[in-house]
This record gives sequence, structure tokens and C-alpha cells, in this order.
Amino acid sequence: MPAGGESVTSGQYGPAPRVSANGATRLEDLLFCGFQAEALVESLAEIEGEVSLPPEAGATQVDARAVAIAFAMERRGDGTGDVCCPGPAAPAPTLAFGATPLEYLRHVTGRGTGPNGGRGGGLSWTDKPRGLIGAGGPPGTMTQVMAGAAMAFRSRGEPGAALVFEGGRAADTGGWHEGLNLAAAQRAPLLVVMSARRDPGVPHLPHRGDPGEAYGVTLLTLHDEPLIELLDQVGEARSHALGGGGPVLIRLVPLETEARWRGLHGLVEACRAQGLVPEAVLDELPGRAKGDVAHALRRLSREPYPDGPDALVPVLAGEDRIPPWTRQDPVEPGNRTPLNPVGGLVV
Amino acid sequence: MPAGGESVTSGQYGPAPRVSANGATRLEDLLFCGFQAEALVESLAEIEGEVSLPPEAGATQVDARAVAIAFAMERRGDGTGDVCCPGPAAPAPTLAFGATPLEYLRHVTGRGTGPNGGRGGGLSWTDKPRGLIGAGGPPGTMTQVMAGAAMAFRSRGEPGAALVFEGGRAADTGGWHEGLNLAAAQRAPLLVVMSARRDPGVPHLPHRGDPGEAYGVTLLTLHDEPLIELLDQVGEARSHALGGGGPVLIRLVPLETEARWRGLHGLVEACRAQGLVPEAVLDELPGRAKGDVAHALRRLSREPYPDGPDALVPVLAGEDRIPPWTRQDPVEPGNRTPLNPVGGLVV
Amino acid sequence: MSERPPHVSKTQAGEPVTFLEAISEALWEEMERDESVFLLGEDIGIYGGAFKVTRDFLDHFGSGRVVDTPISEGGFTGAAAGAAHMGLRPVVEIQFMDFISPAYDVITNYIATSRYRGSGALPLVIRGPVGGGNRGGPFHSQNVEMAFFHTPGLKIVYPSTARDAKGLLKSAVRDDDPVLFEEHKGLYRAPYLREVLPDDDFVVPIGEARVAREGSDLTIVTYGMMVHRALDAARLLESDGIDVEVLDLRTLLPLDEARIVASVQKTGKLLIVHEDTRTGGIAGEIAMRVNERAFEWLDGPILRVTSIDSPVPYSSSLEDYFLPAVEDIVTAGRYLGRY
Amino acid sequence: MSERPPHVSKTQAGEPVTFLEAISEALWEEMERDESVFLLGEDIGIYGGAFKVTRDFLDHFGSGRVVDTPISEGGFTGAAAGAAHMGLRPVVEIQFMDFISPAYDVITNYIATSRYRGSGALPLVIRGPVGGGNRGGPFHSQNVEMAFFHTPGLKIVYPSTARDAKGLLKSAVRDDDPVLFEEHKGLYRAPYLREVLPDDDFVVPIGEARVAREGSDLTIVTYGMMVHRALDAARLLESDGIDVEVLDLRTLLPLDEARIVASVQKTGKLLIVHEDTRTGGIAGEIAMRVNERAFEWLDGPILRVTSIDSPVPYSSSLEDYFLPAVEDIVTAGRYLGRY
Ligand SMILES: Cc1ncc(C[n+]2csc(CCOP(=O)(O)OP(=O)(O)O)c2C)c(N)n1
Ligand SMILES: Cc1ncc(C[n+]2csc(CCOP(=O)(O)OP(=O)(O)O)c2C)c(N)n1
Ligand SMILES: [Mg+2]
Ligand SMILES: [Mg+2]
Repeated sequence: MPAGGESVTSGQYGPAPRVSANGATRLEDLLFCGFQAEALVESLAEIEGEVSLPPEAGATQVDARAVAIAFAMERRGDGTGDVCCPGPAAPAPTLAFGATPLEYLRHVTGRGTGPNGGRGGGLSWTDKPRGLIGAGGPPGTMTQVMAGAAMAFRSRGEPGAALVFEGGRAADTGGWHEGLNLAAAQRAPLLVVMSARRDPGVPHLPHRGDPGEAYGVTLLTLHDEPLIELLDQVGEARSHALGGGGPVLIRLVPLETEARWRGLHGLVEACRAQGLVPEAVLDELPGRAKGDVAHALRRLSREPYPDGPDALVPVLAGEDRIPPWTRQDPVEPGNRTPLNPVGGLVV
Repeated sequence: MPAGGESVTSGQYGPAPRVSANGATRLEDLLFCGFQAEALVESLAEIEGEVSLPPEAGATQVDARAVAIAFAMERRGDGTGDVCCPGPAAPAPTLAFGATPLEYLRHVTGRGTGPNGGRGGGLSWTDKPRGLIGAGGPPGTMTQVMAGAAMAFRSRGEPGAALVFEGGRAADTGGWHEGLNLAAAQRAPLLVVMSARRDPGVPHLPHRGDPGEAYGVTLLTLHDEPLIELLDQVGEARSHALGGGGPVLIRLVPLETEARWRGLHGLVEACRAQGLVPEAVLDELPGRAKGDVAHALRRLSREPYPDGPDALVPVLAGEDRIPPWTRQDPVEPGNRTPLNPVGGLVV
Repeated sequence: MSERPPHVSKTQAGEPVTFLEAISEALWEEMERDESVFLLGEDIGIYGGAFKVTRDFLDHFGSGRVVDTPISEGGFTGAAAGAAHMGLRPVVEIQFMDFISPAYDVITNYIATSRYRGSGALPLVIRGPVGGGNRGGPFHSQNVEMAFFHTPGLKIVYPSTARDAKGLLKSAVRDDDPVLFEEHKGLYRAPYLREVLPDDDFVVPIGEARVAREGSDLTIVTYGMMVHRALDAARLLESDGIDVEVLDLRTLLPLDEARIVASVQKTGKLLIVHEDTRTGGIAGEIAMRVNERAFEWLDGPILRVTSIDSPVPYSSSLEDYFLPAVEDIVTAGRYLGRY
Repeated sequence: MSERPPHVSKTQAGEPVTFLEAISEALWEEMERDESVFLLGEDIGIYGGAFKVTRDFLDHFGSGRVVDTPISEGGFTGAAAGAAHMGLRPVVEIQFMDFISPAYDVITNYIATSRYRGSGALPLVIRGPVGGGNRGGPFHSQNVEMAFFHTPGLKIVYPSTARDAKGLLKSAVRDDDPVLFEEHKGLYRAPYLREVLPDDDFVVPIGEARVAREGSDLTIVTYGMMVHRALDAARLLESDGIDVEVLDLRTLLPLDEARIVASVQKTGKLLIVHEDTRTGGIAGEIAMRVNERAFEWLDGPILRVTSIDSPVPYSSSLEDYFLPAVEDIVTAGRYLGRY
């Protein structure tokens, strides 16, 4: 049973990244990815209860806009592209940066075959070639972390940008402010999405103003724009950030639940009307995406959970970890006989 | 040697508070307090090196505006007034809320006679009757703490407000944001002064915008206004906050070092011109204030430092603390004789 | 004000309560008893709290005393300190105790030092769910005692029964010092912990360990969820002829050194069991105290059974392996019993 | 780029360096050696750092590699983690280590768990001044090891000599795991620590304790400033006929259990000395390890000399009383010697 590597690369787990170069097939890819994300979110609701899902899995309620935002980035799959933190357990940007539905499902259901062997919660999944950086627990933390990633691009003179998805309440945390302030002071190419996702029954505390205003951060507010427009707007925001304009805050105005994936259907129509994607492809795309997810779900059900001792994976480089001594043959005590309850006899 | 009480009250240490009711003598008091503060800041520079000063003592570079701001509050000295956190080691608001120069000096020089017996650093000095709440270490923390104090007024339906002095860089901390956000959400009567004090050789990271804007917090910017005007403006800010308007952020635009106490002299002239304070009083006021501080300094030089064992003051209620066993007569070891290196023999 | 709702009236009705209901009752009763008690936390009002500990509190006590806060553990814990300075008695809920970490600064630097700095006592309680076994993964499963155990000026309470949860929480609210109160999620609704509590204003004093089982051959010192595993192990060890004493610490700070020492002086053997990870766990301090006060009574090494030194793994198979099991305690108990 | 300034060229010139200069040299050399190394912290650039460790670094390495940050320990430590994900090797300065506490969350929850969560190693160093005796009061004097010692996934280094400071800091920068690096302010400019260092790229491995003095009657395990107090005490105990071995841990996490156990097996007596406060101090873990591995060698109780359980007091008289003194170590050493 593989316990998951230290640092996950696409080569090790699952197929090579399905990220195409930006260009002719980008819209097709975007649609495919969007329909996969929609299907994944539905399937998570289905399997909930059956399998254990991480506490953060509620945060999957992103919408089609998240897919378009991710697609406005430079996604490469070879370690040279932009980087993205999709927010905890959020499928859309994860797929957009090249993960497959099966990898995603393995991950959130804690399979032994998953990218960290079932150890991490949330979307603690970092895949350097694909540009994925996994989230931690507290809201706001990843704005700090991705500020640092953006600073790294800048200090190396590389033309990359960092994208992070946070929920709306993350801006209540001091950590979020510290991250944004630092990124602004450093004019780091950071895009912070404040997505309007689930809230546990309580309304946001009203931010009466723009939370990035203190730092001179550019604000982009997105409503229900057509996804093609949105792609352009976010693309421009990225260029602005890359050009030394500093971070951009992208605020997603909440959509009704029914409206969350509407943008995809609008995009299909736009593609059809303008002939951007062949009709035949547009027709079979949603079905293929759903089929993919259905296949992944079936396959998932046959994938094993890790074995208990896989919990012993090192927390430090070069550290050999042995099972608790109570799970080994205890040594006999004796007068001045070396005791070694921690494992084996000491010589 | 008194080791300092648990919680300092004015009755225990030094004379009763010198806070007069707002009214006719308020300007006289303000001037007196201002000249005392000016003299205290000078004397601190003098005694530096001679005695140990807390690392925060550099933060004493507030100016005359701080005195006026404090005087715009309801200072009572009987536990029913407004509360104030003067910022670390800042003399002006401390005196304005009723501390004497001698108490102040005892405190910052860590005398055994000081309000916490030499144990606290900074201005960790809480005096409930006077309304003083002592600062902790990190910038921003006291905005959180004073937000809670303001919430307490509000939840009890009492007409009090909380005032906190922070340095300009405090707004870089997440803690500051969390405090202000909470106060704003609760519409708590909190006045946050961002004072422009020392900076260790580095310019502020530019806040390009208003750091309170995100929370809908009212901003009051003070330049070099006459102190009488300033009293009114801050008084209005206080009323606004008390009336349910929520926190007010008071930004002090930095003054040149020479200009820091100029407001006092302007106030003397205004009082003279408008006959607000008798001439004779205005003439002898600065000298009397200086004399007071000089006397306090002389007296201070005769005041003892605490004895070492005073360090054993309890950290928890009802806890008896005994000296380290190595500073007592160690007990003799013996086979199955109760050892008690921690103090005395166990029976 | 509305009537007292059923889920905080069970004791009044003579019915058994769960560990969680005991906590709700304690809070409700303290808020009724003392106007200065008020609650702060994320989603505790309208939503009633992530685990519903404060369900219906907002309706009854109003938004002045049940304060829904922004996600800002540092900010609202700091505010609690300010309110405590003003004579209020705040009870802070941390949604999952893992998220007390953003408040680490204000708790250790400001709150814990207040009394010593001459800034007066800060009576406040910080409470919330801890512990593993719930498939919560690394961010929703931690025990937090060792983050604060080293800080002079704090008290740490960690009950294992409904009775102690209620009685200790009431004591914590009345205490003049800041108290961290850990509630194991696995105990919240455990059927085996349901009990009928006395229908009076009982409190359980902070600082006193409880003998959960008397024995003469081996002392197991433990707390929280592990009390129940230790008791299971003790029953199994009985058939090996090993008579185990189980001491439930209940309060971790200050440590009830006297009762630990007394038990070790009786049995001569000490096993410490904690759910928290191994290195730097509380076992160390207990070992030092016993060395200082009862070394000559030791008839064997002080040993410990703990979780493995790693973040709490997410998959159930891994988490089960990570946590101390009854068999681990039995193995260690046999080892010491034969020693 | 400017020339290498004199205060980081002393070793090259064959001159002795202070503890502080050794640290500056280590940073300078690592930045020259590896382009991915960069510095973040408050006032480290233009101002050169509160203790001037990074004086002239900004001029030489530029603002891309010497980053003056806002006051936001959490924010810039988190950013360091992000940069480390990208293959950089950040070295974070905390102006006073007391102020690592706002970064407690991101260090323990995010950074320490990264490798285990499958998010890859995070090679970064967090360094800064610690320790008392400088009249800094409660907020500028703390030792911070026990805030992090309990967190799996971190390393903690605490040198006591200029040589170790330089060699260990270089190792820390090259290490693939996050390392906390504590620098005692009292050692920074201590004249007795000035020494001529080898003019080559030497490193001191993390994880290995050092025998600072050999002896046969009693082992003192200690680190940091207390190494020097323990050595003073050992000299005094010699006249009592007690031959003391002093073990300087150098690395606190992971603990060099093997060397501690070996020494105790030789002497049969163990005294632990730490400047940090008593309850929950590192002595506990050492006591547990020795119980687990060498109980039968013990000819006396494991004892400890530590600071008093309180915040660090401000007045010099109080602080001197609070800190462990040479006489305290001598008293404890005599007690164990006679045992
Ligand atoms: C420091 C911290 N406090 C509390 C939590 C528990 N928590 C997880 S998600 C969440 C709500 C987040 O809201 P928002 O940022 O709007 O994100 P959404 O889930 O709505 O996308 C809370 C309170 C946490 N993870 N970390
Ligand atoms: C969390 C934290 N980080 C760093 C410090 C060290 N420090 C003390 S004062 C200060 C500068 C504060 O600047 P500002 O807020 O402008 O206050 P000023 O001293 O200028 O009044 C710093 C960095 C600290 N006390 N706490
Ligand atoms: Mg939300
Ligand atoms: Mg300033």
C-alpha cells in the first residue's frame, strides 16, 4: 500500500496533467473542467455519510466562476506555470490546475492511493509541477502563504503569479490582512479571490468597505458576467499584478444556489453561437465529463484505505520512525539490563 | 518592601488621583499635565543609562495632542469614568488619567515602590479607579483588549468609552485589524489613536488608504490644530462612538520633534488672550509642573529596588509560592525517606 | 426572556444528561446566576455553535450576552481580556480548539501575565472541543494542553465525565484566573457517559485529581478520553492479577502533585497515558515531579502510552493506529506489573 | 554588489568573532553560497536589525533578498512558507523571540505539518534573540523552546558558543525541515565567547549534543546560557570531589537521546538545568527518556534547576532571583553528589 510520497508530483500519482496550453482548446478544456467540477460537487453530496469527508469539504460550493478564474492563469503542469491554492477541498480550481476527478476523490476520501496517502485533511495537497499548493486549516493563512509564493516569483524575476481562493469570512482574520499587506508592500503578483461559499448558518459580519483599500490593493468585483468576459477581466488583473501593480482582490458576489453553474451553460451557448468550439464537442462534453466522474466514483469504491502503520510516515527528513513499543514484543526487564521500550534492545 | 498588590488602586499607591471634574479647571489641569508630561519625557532621556528602562520606553515620544485627547475623555478617578490604555510607557495619557510623575517614574524604572513592585515591563499598569489599563508587548494587542472594554460599557448600558494609543505600525498587525473589526461589528465605543511616534530607523510601510475603511470606522485626522479645537473634535468623536456610531480612528499626522509640545504654548496664549485661566496661574504653571517632576526625580533616587524574593509574587489566585529548593536548606536523602526538593519535608 | 429550553432542563427534570448537555447546563446556570457572565465565539448565537452547545442561548440571553464574533480568535480572546478588566466574566468558545492557536499570543503574553504584571486578575474561560477519533484530520482533532501547560498564570481543565464537566465548568466560570477548558468531542454524546446529576448548584474544585479506580499494584495517571481506555485496560489487567489504580487528573494545571505522589507511594509503579502526542507531552512533568518527591518509592521505570509524534492523520485507519489503544495500555501495564 | 564589510570578514582575517558576529557570518556566507537563501524580518534592512545581525546586508544583497516586513510575524512567517514551497530558503528574523507568538498558528498548524500532509518539505529557518538577564521584562526576555517542542515536524536549535552558532546556523539553512534557532542575547557580545573560527565552510550537524566537560559522578544536561553557568558550577563542585559531566544539548528537537542516556549510564546521576521556567520545561521529556532507557542506572532522583514559574520580571533584582544561579546548580550538584 503506498503511503503517499513526501511531496506529490503528478508523475507519481495518476496520469500526467491534463492541462493544455492556452490557445484554441482552452474553452473546450474550461467547459470540460467545469462540468467535471459540477459533477464532482454533486457526487460528494452523494457519498457523504458513506465515507468520511474532511470537515472542510463543505467548502466545495464554489461555482463556475472559479473555473474561469483558474483558467485565466498560466497553467502548465511542468512546474513553470502559475501557482494556485484552491481553498480547502474545492474541486474546480484543483481540476483546472490539472488534477483528475479520481485523484481528487482519493484525496478527499482519504484513500491510501491518494496524493498524501490519506494523511492530510482539507485539500492539503501540494503538487509542484501542476502548481497546486495545498490549504491549511485557518482561513486567511493561505493568503499569507501565497503572498510568499508570489514574492518568490518576483524575487527570481519569473513571470508567474499566485492565485488563492478564500471564503468571504477569511477577511475577518488578522492573518489575511497581514498576508495582503505584505504582498502589497512587496508589490507581489498575487490574486486573492474572496469567494462566496457556504456559511454555517450565520450571515457574514458586514464588511462595510473594501478590505483591500488600506493596502492600495486593486479590487475586481465579479457578478454574473459571461465566463468569456470574466476570463478577460481576470487575465487583465493578472497582467496588472505581474506588471508591478501589486495584488488584486477579486470579490465574487454571491449567486443563488441554482445559479452556481449557469455560467457554464451560457458559455456553451456562446461557443455554439460564435462557433468557438465544434458543435459535436459541445454536445458530448457534459456527458463525457459526468461519465468521467461516474467512472472515478466506481473506481474509487474499489480503492483501499491506508493501513494503520502508514501513519508512521516521517514528519522530519531522514527520521526513521518505529511503531509504539507497546505494539512490538516487549523486552524483559532485568537489573541494569538496557531497557528500550521505544523499540528493540539497545546494545 | 512592598512587592506591589495584585491590582493597583490609587488608594494603595501614592496620593488620590489628581483628576478634576470636567469644567472650569479643566484647561488649567490640561496645561499642568502637559507640562508635566513634557518634563517627564525630558527626564527620562536624562536618567536613561543610569537606571534600566523598559525596552518600550522609547515610545514616550507622544506629543501635546495626546494630552488633549485624553482630556476629551471622561476621567473620573473613582472607577466610573472612561478607560484608557496609554500605550507602552507613554506618560501623557497616564498623567491625564490621574497618575503622578513619581508613580510614573517608579513604574518605568522598576522600583519596589512602583505600582507592580517592579515586575511589569512597559506600561503594564492597570489602575481600575483611574481607568488605566496597562499595555502588553505586541502592537495591536491593546486595540483588541480595549475593544472588549468598550463592549463591556455597551453591554452594561453604561455611558463610558475606551481610548487606546497605538503607534502607526500597529495597523500592520493582524491583531489590530481583528480588534477594530470586532469593535465595529459590535458598534463598541472605542477610540483608537494612531500616534506618530518613534520608529527604529525605518519608514512605515505605507498605508495607502484608510485602515479603518474596511470596517466602516469613522476617521478623524489631526494635524497641528490648536488644542482647544482638538478637545472639541475628540469630544465629538467620543459622543459619536457613545451614540452608537461605533469606533473612531484618530490619526495623528506626525509633527517635527521641535513641534511636539508647541500646542501647549499655543494653549497658554489662547487662555491668556481669552482670559480662560488667570494670568498668575498661567505664569507659574510650567515652573510648578517642572518642579513637580524634579521633585519626583529626587525622591525617586532614594526609592529602593525590590528584593529578589519579591519575584515570588503569585501568578495564580491563592497560590502559595516558595523559593527554589536550592535556595533553602536541602533535606538529607535516605532510603524511602520522603524527598522534597521543592521545599521542606513532606510528612 | 424565553423559558428554559428542554435540552438545558434535563437535570431539573431528573433526567440523565450527556457530557455535552452537562456543559450547556453549566453555562446556562452560570449565566442565570451571574449577570457578568457572557459568551463570545464564532457561530455560537444564531447557529448555536458548531456542536450546538449554546443552542437557544441567543434567544434567551440576547445579543449583548451571546456575541457572534468574526473569525478572529486572537481578536475576540483579547476582547474577552478587556471585558474581564471591566469586571465581566467572559466565556470564549473556540470552535475547534485547534484554532486557539491564533490566540496563542494574547493568551500567553497578555492574559497569563496580567496578575503578575500588576494588571489584576483576568477571570475568563476559554473552552472548546478537542481530541481525535472523529476523522477530523490534522486541523480538527488536536489536544492543546501542551501549548499552554508551560505558561505560568493559566489553569487547564480537561474533564472526563458529565458530572466533572458541569462542576468544573462552573468552577472555571467562578475562578478569578484564566482557565482553558478542554472538551473531548468523543465524549460529547457518548451514551456511556449519560448520568443523572444532582439538581443543586454543585461545583467540582479545580486542581484536584480523582481516583477513578482504586488499586495497589500500578498507578495509571491519565485524563479525558484516555480515562475510559485506562479503565478498560484496568479491567483486563485484573485477570493478570495486576490491580490498577486509575487517577483522572481532571485539572492539568496546576497539577495535583500530592495525589499523584500519594498514589505512586502506594503502588511503586507509574504509567502515564495521554492522547496527546508523545514528545513534550505532560508525562514529562509528571515524571519530574515524581522524581523530585517519590523517587525512592519507584519499583520500575516511569513509562507512558501516548499518540505517535505526528499531526493527527485523516483516514480512520491511520487515526486509529495513531491514537493510544486499550491494548497498548494493557501491554505497558503487564510490562510494569511483571517488573 | 559592495565588498564584504569588515564585521562579517573577521574569520577570513583570522580574527576572533563574537557569538553575534558568528551568526552574521553564517548568514552572509549562506547567502553568498546559495541564491535561494533570503531574509525576512522587521527592521532587518535599512536599520540592520534590532541587534544589528544583518547590518549592511541590504546594501550588498539588495531588497529582493533582504526584505523589511511590516510588524506581522504571522504574515511574514506564512509568506516564508510560501516562498519555501517555491524552492527558496527563507530565513526569518523575529525581532525578539517573545514575538514569535503571533506566528504560533502558522508554524504549528501549517509549517510543521506540511511534510506529513504530503505538501512537501518546507526548508526555512526562524531565528531570533531569546533569554533573560537583560532587564527586558516580560515581553523581551522569554525562551520559546517549549512553545514548539511539542510540535512534531519542527527542529529546535539553541547554541551556546560562537562556533556552534555559526556551524549550526549553516546547517539550519541547509536543512530541508523548518528549524527554530534561538540566540541568547546574553551571549551575543559576551567577551568570553570570542573565538577564532576555522576559515572554511564548516557546519555543525543538527541533532548532536556536545560534551562540554567530561566527568564521572554526575551528568548535567543543559543548553544555551546555562552551559556556562553549569561549567562554573562544575569547577566549584570539583573542590567537593564531585566530577561533573556537562552535556550541551545544542539541538533540543530532535533530542539527542543517545548521548544523554550514555552519559547517565556512566554517571548514574542526572541534573537538568534550563533557563526556561520550570513546569512543562524540557527537563520533563529528558526525565521520561531516561526512565524509558536507563532507569536501572539511576542512583538518585533526576532533578532540575530552572527559572521560577512566572513571567520574566522586569527589575534587575527580581530577574536575578528569577534566573537559575551558579549557586543553585552547586547546591543541587552537592545534593546529588552525596546521594
Ligand atoms: C482559525 C480558524 N477558526 C475557525 C475555523 C473553523 N471554520 C472553518 S471554515 C469557517 C467558515 C469560513 O467562512 P468563509 O471564509 O466565508 O469560507 P466559506 O466556507 O464560506 O467558503 C470556519 C469558522 C477555522 N478553520 N480556523
Ligand atoms: C509582535 C511584536 N513584534 C515586534 C515587536 C517589537 N516592537 C516594539 S515597538 C515596535 C515598533 C512599533 O512601531 P509603532 O507601532 O509605529 O509604534 P511607535 O513605537 O512608533 O509608537 C516593534 C517592532 C513587538 N513589541 N511585538
Ligand atoms: Mg463564506
Ligand atoms: Mg511609529
